[in-house]
Amino acid sequence: MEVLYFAWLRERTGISQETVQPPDGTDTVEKLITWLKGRSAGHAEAFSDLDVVRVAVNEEYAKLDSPISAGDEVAFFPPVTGG
Amino acid sequence: MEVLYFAWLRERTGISQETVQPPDGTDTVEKLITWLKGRSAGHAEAFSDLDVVRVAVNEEYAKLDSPISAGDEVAFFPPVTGG
Amino acid sequence: MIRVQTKDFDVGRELSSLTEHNVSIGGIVTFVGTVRGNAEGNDVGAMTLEHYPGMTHKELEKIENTARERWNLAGSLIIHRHGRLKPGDRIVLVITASAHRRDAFEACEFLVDWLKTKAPFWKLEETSDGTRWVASRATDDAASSRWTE
Amino acid sequence: MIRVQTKDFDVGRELSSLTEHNVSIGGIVTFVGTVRGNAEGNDVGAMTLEHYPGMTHKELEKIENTARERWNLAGSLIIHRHGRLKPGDRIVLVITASAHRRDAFEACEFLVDWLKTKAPFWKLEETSDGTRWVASRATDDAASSRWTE
Repeated sequence: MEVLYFAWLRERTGISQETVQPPDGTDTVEKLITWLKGRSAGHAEAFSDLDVVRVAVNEEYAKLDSPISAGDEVAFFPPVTGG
Repeated sequence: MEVLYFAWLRERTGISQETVQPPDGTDTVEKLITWLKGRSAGHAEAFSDLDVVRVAVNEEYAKLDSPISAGDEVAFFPPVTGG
Repeated sequence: MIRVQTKDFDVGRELSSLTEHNVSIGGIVTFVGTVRGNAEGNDVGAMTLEHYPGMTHKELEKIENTARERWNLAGSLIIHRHGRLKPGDRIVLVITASAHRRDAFEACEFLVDWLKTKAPFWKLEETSDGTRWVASRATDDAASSRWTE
Repeated sequence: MIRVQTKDFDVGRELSSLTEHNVSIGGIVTFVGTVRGNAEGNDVGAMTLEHYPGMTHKELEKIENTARERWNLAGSLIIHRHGRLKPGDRIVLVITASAHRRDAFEACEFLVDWLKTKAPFWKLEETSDGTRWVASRATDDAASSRWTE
Protein backbone atom coordinates (compact mmCIF):
# COMPACT_ATOMS: atom_id res chain seq x y z
CA MET A 1 0.00 0.00 0.00
CA GLU A 2 1.29 3.44 -0.95
CA VAL A 3 0.71 6.27 1.53
CA LEU A 4 1.17 9.90 0.44
CA TYR A 5 1.40 13.01 2.61
CA PHE A 6 0.94 16.60 1.49
CA ALA A 7 1.50 20.08 2.98
CA TRP A 8 1.94 20.05 6.77
CA LEU A 9 1.19 16.33 7.00
CA ARG A 10 4.27 15.80 4.84
CA GLU A 11 6.27 18.13 7.06
CA ARG A 12 5.13 16.50 10.31
CA THR A 13 5.71 12.93 9.16
CA GLY A 14 8.88 13.99 7.36
CA ILE A 15 7.77 11.78 4.46
CA SER A 16 6.10 12.52 1.14
CA GLN A 17 5.45 8.89 0.20
CA GLU A 18 5.98 5.53 1.90
CA THR A 19 5.20 1.93 1.00
CA VAL A 20 3.62 0.21 3.99
CA GLN A 21 2.30 -3.24 4.86
CA PRO A 22 -0.19 -2.79 7.67
CA PRO A 23 -1.37 -5.95 9.47
CA ASP A 24 -4.31 -8.01 8.21
CA GLY A 25 -7.64 -6.49 9.18
CA THR A 26 -6.51 -2.92 8.39
CA ASP A 27 -9.47 -2.54 6.06
CA THR A 28 -10.61 1.06 6.59
CA VAL A 29 -8.95 4.47 6.45
CA GLU A 30 -9.55 4.87 10.17
CA LYS A 31 -7.75 1.62 11.02
CA LEU A 32 -4.88 2.61 8.76
CA ILE A 33 -4.52 5.93 10.58
CA THR A 34 -4.47 4.19 13.96
CA TRP A 35 -1.68 1.93 12.73
CA LEU A 36 0.26 4.79 11.04
CA LYS A 37 0.24 6.83 14.30
CA GLY A 38 2.42 4.13 15.87
CA ARG A 39 5.15 4.50 13.27
CA SER A 40 6.76 7.68 14.64
CA ALA A 41 6.16 10.67 16.86
CA GLY A 42 5.80 12.71 13.67
CA HIS A 43 3.05 10.41 12.38
CA ALA A 44 1.26 10.66 15.72
CA GLU A 45 1.45 14.44 15.60
CA ALA A 46 0.29 14.59 11.96
CA PHE A 47 -2.86 12.65 12.85
CA SER A 48 -3.50 14.29 16.24
CA ASP A 49 -6.53 16.27 14.97
CA LEU A 50 -8.48 14.40 12.31
CA ASP A 51 -10.87 17.36 11.85
CA VAL A 52 -8.18 19.02 9.73
CA VAL A 53 -7.09 15.91 7.82
CA ARG A 54 -8.60 14.93 4.48
CA VAL A 55 -8.04 11.62 2.70
CA ALA A 56 -8.17 10.30 -0.86
CA VAL A 57 -8.10 6.62 -1.82
CA ASN A 58 -6.83 5.97 -5.34
CA GLU A 59 -7.08 9.70 -6.08
CA GLU A 60 -10.74 9.97 -5.07
CA TYR A 61 -11.98 11.74 -1.94
CA ALA A 62 -12.72 9.21 0.83
CA LYS A 63 -13.85 9.17 4.46
CA LEU A 64 -12.63 7.63 7.69
CA ASP A 65 -14.83 4.58 7.21
CA SER A 66 -13.96 4.11 3.52
CA PRO A 67 -12.62 0.62 2.72
CA ILE A 68 -8.98 0.12 1.73
CA SER A 69 -7.01 -2.88 0.58
CA ALA A 70 -3.49 -3.88 -0.44
CA GLY A 71 -2.37 -2.06 -3.57
CA ASP A 72 -4.38 1.08 -2.83
CA GLU A 73 -2.88 4.55 -2.90
CA VAL A 74 -3.98 6.46 0.20
CA ALA A 75 -3.21 10.18 0.42
CA PHE A 76 -3.52 12.40 3.50
CA PHE A 77 -3.63 16.19 3.32
CA PRO A 78 -5.17 19.28 4.95
CA PRO A 79 -8.35 20.93 3.67
CA VAL A 80 -7.47 22.37 0.27
CA THR A 81 -6.58 26.05 -0.22
CA GLY A 82 -6.07 26.47 -3.96
CA GLY A 83 -7.74 28.83 -6.37
CA MET B 1 -35.70 73.56 -27.14
CA GLU B 2 -33.67 70.79 -28.78
CA VAL B 3 -35.44 67.49 -29.46
CA LEU B 4 -33.42 64.36 -30.30
CA TYR B 5 -34.65 61.04 -31.69
CA PHE B 6 -32.82 57.73 -31.65
CA ALA B 7 -33.22 54.28 -33.23
CA TRP B 8 -36.71 53.69 -34.70
CA LEU B 9 -38.00 57.02 -33.33
CA ARG B 10 -35.41 58.68 -35.55
CA GLU B 11 -36.49 56.53 -38.49
CA ARG B 12 -40.22 57.21 -38.00
CA THR B 13 -39.89 60.96 -37.54
CA GLY B 14 -37.19 61.09 -40.23
CA ILE B 15 -35.27 63.46 -37.97
CA SER B 16 -32.33 62.96 -35.62
CA GLN B 17 -32.49 66.42 -34.05
CA GLU B 18 -34.78 69.43 -34.37
CA THR B 19 -35.02 72.82 -32.69
CA VAL B 20 -38.61 73.50 -31.70
CA GLN B 21 -40.58 76.28 -30.03
CA PRO B 22 -43.69 74.71 -28.53
CA PRO B 23 -46.43 77.08 -27.32
CA ASP B 24 -46.39 78.54 -23.84
CA GLY B 25 -47.67 76.11 -21.24
CA THR B 26 -45.80 73.14 -22.76
CA ASP B 27 -44.18 72.47 -19.41
CA THR B 28 -44.07 68.68 -19.18
CA VAL B 29 -42.71 65.88 -21.36
CA GLU B 30 -46.26 64.65 -21.91
CA LYS B 31 -47.44 68.03 -23.20
CA LEU B 32 -44.41 68.23 -25.49
CA ILE B 33 -45.24 64.82 -26.96
CA THR B 34 -48.85 65.85 -27.59
CA TRP B 35 -47.61 68.91 -29.45
CA LEU B 36 -44.88 67.01 -31.36
CA LYS B 37 -47.46 64.45 -32.62
CA GLY B 38 -49.08 67.27 -34.59
CA ARG B 39 -45.92 68.06 -36.51
CA SER B 40 -46.10 65.20 -39.03
CA ALA B 41 -47.59 61.76 -39.65
CA GLY B 42 -44.14 60.36 -38.81
CA HIS B 43 -44.13 62.09 -35.45
CA ALA B 44 -47.63 60.78 -34.71
CA GLU B 45 -46.51 57.25 -35.58
CA ALA B 46 -43.32 57.51 -33.51
CA PHE B 47 -45.35 58.40 -30.42
CA SER B 48 -48.28 56.06 -31.06
CA ASP B 49 -47.28 53.66 -28.24
CA LEU B 50 -45.67 55.46 -25.31
CA ASP B 51 -45.05 52.14 -23.50
CA VAL B 52 -42.06 51.63 -25.77
CA VAL B 53 -40.76 55.21 -25.68
CA ARG B 54 -38.21 56.41 -23.15
CA VAL B 55 -37.22 60.02 -22.56
CA ALA B 56 -34.22 61.91 -21.20
CA VAL B 57 -34.18 65.60 -20.30
CA ASN B 58 -30.75 67.20 -20.42
CA GLU B 59 -29.17 63.73 -20.70
CA GLU B 60 -30.88 62.37 -17.57
CA TYR B 61 -33.69 59.82 -17.61
CA ALA B 62 -37.08 61.48 -17.17
CA LYS B 63 -40.78 60.59 -17.11
CA LEU B 64 -43.95 61.74 -18.84
CA ASP B 65 -44.73 64.18 -16.05
CA SER B 66 -41.18 65.53 -15.77
CA PRO B 67 -40.98 69.34 -16.13
CA ILE B 68 -39.34 70.90 -19.18
CA SER B 69 -38.54 74.46 -20.17
CA ALA B 70 -37.02 76.46 -22.99
CA GLY B 71 -33.37 75.61 -23.54
CA ASP B 72 -33.76 71.97 -22.45
CA GLU B 73 -32.48 69.05 -24.53
CA VAL B 74 -35.20 66.41 -24.70
CA ALA B 75 -34.33 63.01 -26.21
CA PHE B 76 -36.77 60.26 -27.21
CA PHE B 77 -35.68 56.65 -27.77
CA PRO B 78 -36.80 53.03 -27.36
CA PRO B 79 -35.89 50.93 -24.31
CA VAL B 80 -32.14 50.40 -24.49
CA THR B 81 -30.58 47.22 -25.89
CA GLY B 82 -26.83 47.61 -25.43
CA GLY B 83 -24.35 45.38 -23.66
CA MET C 1 -12.98 53.99 -15.95
CA ILE C 2 -15.32 54.34 -18.90
CA ARG C 3 -14.55 54.25 -22.60
CA VAL C 4 -17.03 54.47 -25.48
CA GLN C 5 -15.41 53.79 -28.83
CA THR C 6 -15.84 52.26 -32.27
CA LYS C 7 -12.57 50.36 -32.28
CA ASP C 8 -11.96 46.93 -30.76
CA PHE C 9 -10.21 46.40 -27.41
CA ASP C 10 -7.48 44.00 -26.26
CA VAL C 11 -8.79 42.17 -23.16
CA GLY C 12 -5.36 41.00 -21.96
CA ARG C 13 -3.88 44.48 -22.24
CA GLU C 14 -6.83 46.11 -20.44
CA LEU C 15 -6.61 43.53 -17.65
CA SER C 16 -2.90 44.17 -17.19
CA SER C 17 -3.10 47.94 -17.19
CA LEU C 18 -6.01 47.93 -14.71
CA THR C 19 -4.49 45.50 -12.22
CA GLU C 20 -0.70 45.41 -12.46
CA HIS C 21 1.30 46.74 -9.51
CA ASN C 22 -1.76 46.50 -7.25
CA VAL C 23 -0.99 43.63 -4.86
CA SER C 24 -4.18 44.22 -2.83
CA ILE C 25 -6.10 42.46 -5.64
CA GLY C 26 -6.96 38.78 -5.18
CA GLY C 27 -9.69 38.27 -7.79
CA ILE C 28 -10.47 39.82 -11.17
CA VAL C 29 -13.72 39.14 -13.01
CA THR C 30 -14.11 40.01 -16.68
CA PHE C 31 -17.18 40.00 -18.88
CA VAL C 32 -16.93 40.17 -22.67
CA GLY C 33 -20.15 40.49 -24.65
CA THR C 34 -19.98 39.40 -28.29
CA VAL C 35 -22.23 39.57 -31.36
CA ARG C 36 -24.04 36.28 -31.85
CA GLY C 37 -24.51 34.93 -35.35
CA ASN C 38 -28.18 34.26 -34.87
CA ALA C 39 -31.17 35.81 -33.12
CA GLU C 40 -34.64 34.33 -32.80
CA GLY C 41 -33.91 31.82 -35.53
CA ASN C 42 -32.51 34.30 -38.06
CA ASP C 43 -28.89 34.48 -39.13
CA VAL C 44 -27.41 37.83 -38.26
CA GLY C 45 -25.04 39.21 -40.87
CA ALA C 46 -24.09 42.31 -38.92
CA MET C 47 -25.34 44.67 -36.26
CA THR C 48 -25.10 48.43 -35.82
CA LEU C 49 -24.98 49.91 -32.35
CA GLU C 50 -26.38 53.44 -32.18
CA HIS C 51 -25.96 55.46 -29.00
CA TYR C 52 -26.69 58.87 -27.47
CA PRO C 53 -23.20 60.35 -27.21
CA GLY C 54 -24.01 63.10 -24.72
CA MET C 55 -25.64 60.71 -22.30
CA THR C 56 -23.76 57.43 -22.69
CA HIS C 57 -20.59 58.30 -20.86
CA LYS C 58 -22.46 59.96 -17.97
CA GLU C 59 -24.84 57.04 -17.59
CA LEU C 60 -22.02 54.47 -17.59
CA GLU C 61 -20.16 56.53 -15.00
CA LYS C 62 -23.22 56.59 -12.76
CA ILE C 63 -23.52 52.81 -13.00
CA GLU C 64 -19.82 52.37 -12.26
CA ASN C 65 -20.03 54.74 -9.27
CA THR C 66 -22.99 52.80 -7.89
CA ALA C 67 -20.99 49.56 -8.11
CA ARG C 68 -18.02 51.14 -6.39
CA GLU C 69 -20.22 52.32 -3.55
CA ARG C 70 -21.82 48.91 -3.09
CA TRP C 71 -18.76 46.69 -3.41
CA ASN C 72 -15.17 46.93 -2.29
CA LEU C 73 -13.38 47.29 -5.62
CA ALA C 74 -9.71 47.98 -6.27
CA GLY C 75 -10.41 48.75 -9.92
CA SER C 76 -13.13 48.72 -12.56
CA LEU C 77 -13.40 49.34 -16.28
CA ILE C 78 -16.24 49.49 -18.78
CA ILE C 79 -15.59 49.70 -22.52
CA HIS C 80 -18.60 49.80 -24.83
CA ARG C 81 -18.30 49.88 -28.59
CA HIS C 82 -20.69 51.47 -31.08
CA GLY C 83 -20.92 51.35 -34.86
CA ARG C 84 -21.23 48.35 -37.18
CA LEU C 85 -20.10 44.96 -35.83
CA LYS C 86 -20.02 41.43 -37.20
CA PRO C 87 -20.87 38.10 -35.53
CA GLY C 88 -18.06 37.16 -33.15
CA ASP C 89 -16.99 40.79 -32.65
CA ARG C 90 -16.62 42.06 -29.10
CA ILE C 91 -19.25 44.63 -28.04
CA VAL C 92 -18.57 45.32 -24.39
CA LEU C 93 -15.89 44.70 -21.77
CA VAL C 94 -16.47 44.94 -18.02
CA ILE C 95 -13.63 44.29 -15.56
CA THR C 96 -13.90 44.37 -11.77
CA ALA C 97 -10.96 43.74 -9.43
CA SER C 98 -11.16 43.23 -5.69
CA ALA C 99 -9.32 41.76 -2.72
CA HIS C 100 -12.01 39.07 -2.56
CA ARG C 101 -13.65 37.26 -5.44
CA ARG C 102 -17.23 37.65 -4.25
CA ASP C 103 -17.10 41.44 -4.58
CA ALA C 104 -15.60 41.15 -8.05
CA PHE C 105 -18.22 38.63 -9.25
CA GLU C 106 -21.22 40.49 -7.87
CA ALA C 107 -20.04 43.91 -9.04
CA CYS C 108 -19.28 42.62 -12.56
CA GLU C 109 -22.69 40.99 -12.93
CA PHE C 110 -24.37 44.11 -11.54
CA LEU C 111 -22.53 46.33 -14.04
CA VAL C 112 -23.51 44.13 -16.99
CA ASP C 113 -27.15 43.89 -15.88
CA TRP C 114 -27.39 47.63 -15.37
CA LEU C 115 -25.67 48.71 -18.54
CA LYS C 116 -28.07 46.48 -20.46
CA THR C 117 -31.04 48.37 -19.01
CA LYS C 118 -29.62 51.88 -18.47
CA ALA C 119 -26.91 52.66 -21.03
CA PRO C 120 -28.44 54.41 -24.08
CA PHE C 121 -27.44 52.00 -26.85
CA TRP C 122 -29.70 50.46 -29.49
CA LYS C 123 -28.95 47.47 -31.70
CA LEU C 124 -30.02 47.33 -35.33
CA GLU C 125 -29.67 43.77 -36.65
CA GLU C 126 -29.16 42.92 -40.31
CA THR C 127 -30.71 39.52 -41.02
CA SER C 128 -31.70 37.70 -44.20
CA ASP C 129 -35.22 39.10 -43.59
CA GLY C 130 -33.95 42.69 -43.56
CA THR C 131 -33.03 44.99 -40.71
CA ARG C 132 -34.79 45.20 -37.36
CA TRP C 133 -34.29 47.08 -34.12
CA VAL C 134 -33.68 44.61 -31.33
CA ALA C 135 -36.47 44.76 -28.76
CA SER C 136 -35.52 45.10 -25.12
CA ARG C 137 -35.79 41.90 -23.18
CA ALA C 138 -38.02 41.45 -20.18
CA THR C 139 -35.30 39.17 -18.78
CA ASP C 140 -32.87 42.08 -18.82
CA ASP C 141 -35.26 44.25 -16.84
CA ALA C 142 -35.73 41.40 -14.38
CA ALA C 143 -31.96 40.89 -14.12
CA SER C 144 -31.47 44.56 -13.41
CA SER C 145 -34.23 44.74 -10.82
CA ARG C 146 -32.60 41.90 -8.84
CA TRP C 147 -30.15 44.49 -7.55
CA THR C 148 -32.75 46.79 -6.06
CA GLU C 149 -34.68 44.14 -4.13
CA MET D 1 -10.33 22.05 -20.82
CA ILE D 2 -7.99 21.69 -17.88
CA ARG D 3 -4.34 22.68 -17.57
CA VAL D 4 -2.12 22.40 -14.48
CA GLN D 5 1.23 24.09 -14.95
CA THR D 6 4.01 26.07 -13.29
CA LYS D 7 4.27 28.69 -16.03
CA ASP D 8 2.13 31.80 -16.38
CA PHE D 9 -0.76 32.11 -18.84
CA ASP D 10 -1.83 34.83 -21.27
CA VAL D 11 -5.48 35.67 -20.56
CA GLY D 12 -6.11 37.38 -23.90
CA ARG D 13 -4.66 34.49 -25.88
CA GLU D 14 -6.63 31.90 -23.89
CA LEU D 15 -9.85 33.88 -24.39
CA SER D 16 -9.29 34.09 -28.13
CA SER D 17 -8.41 30.45 -28.64
CA LEU D 18 -11.40 29.29 -26.58
CA THR D 19 -13.99 31.48 -28.26
CA GLU D 20 -12.94 32.53 -31.75
CA HIS D 21 -14.93 31.22 -34.69
CA ASN D 22 -17.83 30.29 -32.40
CA VAL D 23 -20.62 32.75 -33.23
CA SER D 24 -23.09 31.02 -30.90
CA ILE D 25 -21.31 32.74 -27.98
CA GLY D 26 -22.85 35.94 -26.60
CA GLY D 27 -21.13 36.24 -23.23
CA ILE D 28 -17.75 35.23 -21.85
CA VAL D 29 -16.91 35.43 -18.14
CA THR D 30 -13.33 35.19 -16.92
CA PHE D 31 -11.96 34.88 -13.42
CA VAL D 32 -8.29 35.48 -12.65
CA GLY D 33 -7.05 34.75 -9.13
CA THR D 34 -3.87 36.53 -8.08
CA VAL D 35 -1.45 36.38 -5.15
CA ARG D 36 -2.19 39.16 -2.67
CA GLY D 37 0.68 40.97 -1.01
CA ASN D 38 -0.77 40.67 2.46
CA ALA D 39 -2.71 38.11 4.48
CA GLU D 40 -4.14 38.60 7.96
CA GLY D 41 -2.04 41.68 8.50
CA ASN D 42 1.27 40.16 7.41
CA ASP D 43 3.13 41.08 4.27
CA VAL D 44 3.46 38.07 1.98
CA GLY D 45 6.82 37.85 0.22
CA ALA D 46 5.96 34.78 -1.82
CA MET D 47 3.74 31.73 -1.84
CA THR D 48 4.31 28.14 -2.88
CA LEU D 49 1.42 26.09 -4.23
CA GLU D 50 1.82 22.37 -3.64
CA HIS D 51 -0.58 19.95 -5.27
CA TYR D 52 -1.36 16.23 -5.66
CA PRO D 53 -0.44 15.63 -9.28
CA GLY D 54 -2.29 12.33 -9.70
CA MET D 55 -5.53 13.76 -8.40
CA THR D 56 -5.55 17.41 -9.44
CA HIS D 57 -6.36 17.00 -13.11
CA LYS D 58 -9.07 14.42 -12.45
CA GLU D 59 -10.70 16.53 -9.76
CA LEU D 60 -10.71 19.67 -11.93
CA GLU D 61 -12.22 17.68 -14.79
CA LYS D 62 -15.00 16.44 -12.52
CA ILE D 63 -15.77 20.00 -11.47
CA GLU D 64 -15.75 21.19 -15.08
CA ASN D 65 -18.02 18.34 -16.16
CA THR D 66 -20.47 19.19 -13.38
CA ALA D 67 -20.62 22.80 -14.59
CA ARG D 68 -21.17 21.71 -18.18
CA GLU D 69 -24.06 19.50 -17.10
CA ARG D 70 -25.69 22.26 -15.06
CA TRP D 71 -25.24 25.20 -17.44
CA ASN D 72 -25.43 25.63 -21.19
CA LEU D 73 -21.79 26.35 -22.05
CA ALA D 74 -20.18 26.71 -25.45
CA GLY D 75 -16.71 26.51 -23.92
CA SER D 76 -14.85 26.36 -20.63
CA LEU D 77 -11.24 26.42 -19.47
CA ILE D 78 -9.49 26.06 -16.12
CA ILE D 79 -5.77 26.74 -15.76
CA HIS D 80 -4.24 26.33 -12.28
CA ARG D 81 -0.60 27.04 -11.55
CA HIS D 82 1.59 25.42 -8.91
CA GLY D 83 5.08 26.18 -7.60
CA ARG D 84 6.44 29.39 -6.12
CA LEU D 85 4.59 32.64 -6.92
CA LYS D 86 5.04 36.28 -5.93
CA PRO D 87 2.43 38.92 -4.99
CA GLY D 88 0.60 40.05 -8.12
CA ASP D 89 1.26 36.77 -9.94
CA ARG D 90 -1.68 34.98 -11.53
CA ILE D 91 -2.66 31.69 -9.82
CA VAL D 92 -5.76 30.50 -11.60
CA LEU D 93 -7.78 31.25 -14.72
CA VAL D 94 -11.38 30.18 -15.26
CA ILE D 95 -13.23 31.02 -18.48
CA THR D 96 -16.84 30.17 -19.31
CA ALA D 97 -18.53 31.04 -22.59
CA SER D 98 -22.22 30.76 -23.35
CA ALA D 99 -24.96 32.07 -25.61
CA HIS D 100 -26.39 33.93 -22.62
CA ARG D 101 -24.49 35.80 -19.95
CA ARG D 102 -26.34 34.33 -16.96
CA ASP D 103 -25.05 30.82 -17.71
CA ALA D 104 -21.52 32.11 -18.11
CA PHE D 105 -21.60 34.08 -14.84
CA GLU D 106 -23.12 31.32 -12.75
CA ALA D 107 -20.90 28.58 -14.17
CA CYS D 108 -17.74 30.66 -13.66
CA GLU D 109 -18.56 31.46 -10.06
CA PHE D 110 -19.47 27.80 -9.44
CA LEU D 111 -16.16 26.61 -10.90
CA VAL D 112 -14.14 29.02 -8.76
CA ASP D 113 -16.07 28.15 -5.59
CA TRP D 114 -15.69 24.44 -6.20
CA LEU D 115 -12.05 24.41 -7.15
CA LYS D 116 -11.33 26.33 -3.94
CA THR D 117 -12.89 23.52 -1.90
CA LYS D 118 -12.20 20.43 -4.06
CA ALA D 119 -8.99 20.84 -6.06
CA PRO D 120 -6.03 19.39 -4.10
CA PHE D 121 -3.80 22.47 -3.81
CA TRP D 122 -2.20 23.86 -0.67
CA LYS D 123 -0.68 27.30 -0.21
CA LEU D 124 2.46 27.87 1.85
CA GLU D 125 2.91 31.60 2.54
CA GLU D 126 6.27 33.22 3.24
CA THR D 127 5.76 36.20 5.54
CA SER D 128 8.06 38.30 7.69
CA ASP D 129 7.03 35.98 10.58
CA GLY D 130 8.19 32.86 8.69
CA THR D 131 6.27 30.37 6.60
CA ARG D 132 2.78 29.11 7.29
CA TRP D 133 0.30 26.84 5.57
CA VAL D 134 -2.80 28.80 4.68
CA ALA D 135 -5.82 27.48 6.58
CA SER D 136 -8.95 26.69 4.62
CA ARG D 137 -11.63 29.31 4.94
CA ALA D 138 -15.08 28.64 6.31
CA THR D 139 -16.35 31.19 3.77
CA ASP D 140 -15.04 29.03 0.93
CA ASP D 141 -16.92 26.00 2.24
CA ALA D 142 -20.05 28.14 2.56
CA ALA D 143 -19.55 29.48 -0.98
CA SER D 144 -19.21 25.98 -2.34
CA SER D 145 -22.23 24.65 -0.46
CA ARG D 146 -24.42 27.37 -2.02
CA TRP D 147 -24.46 25.27 -5.17
CA THR D 148 -25.91 22.18 -3.53
CA GLU D 149 -28.79 23.87 -1.72
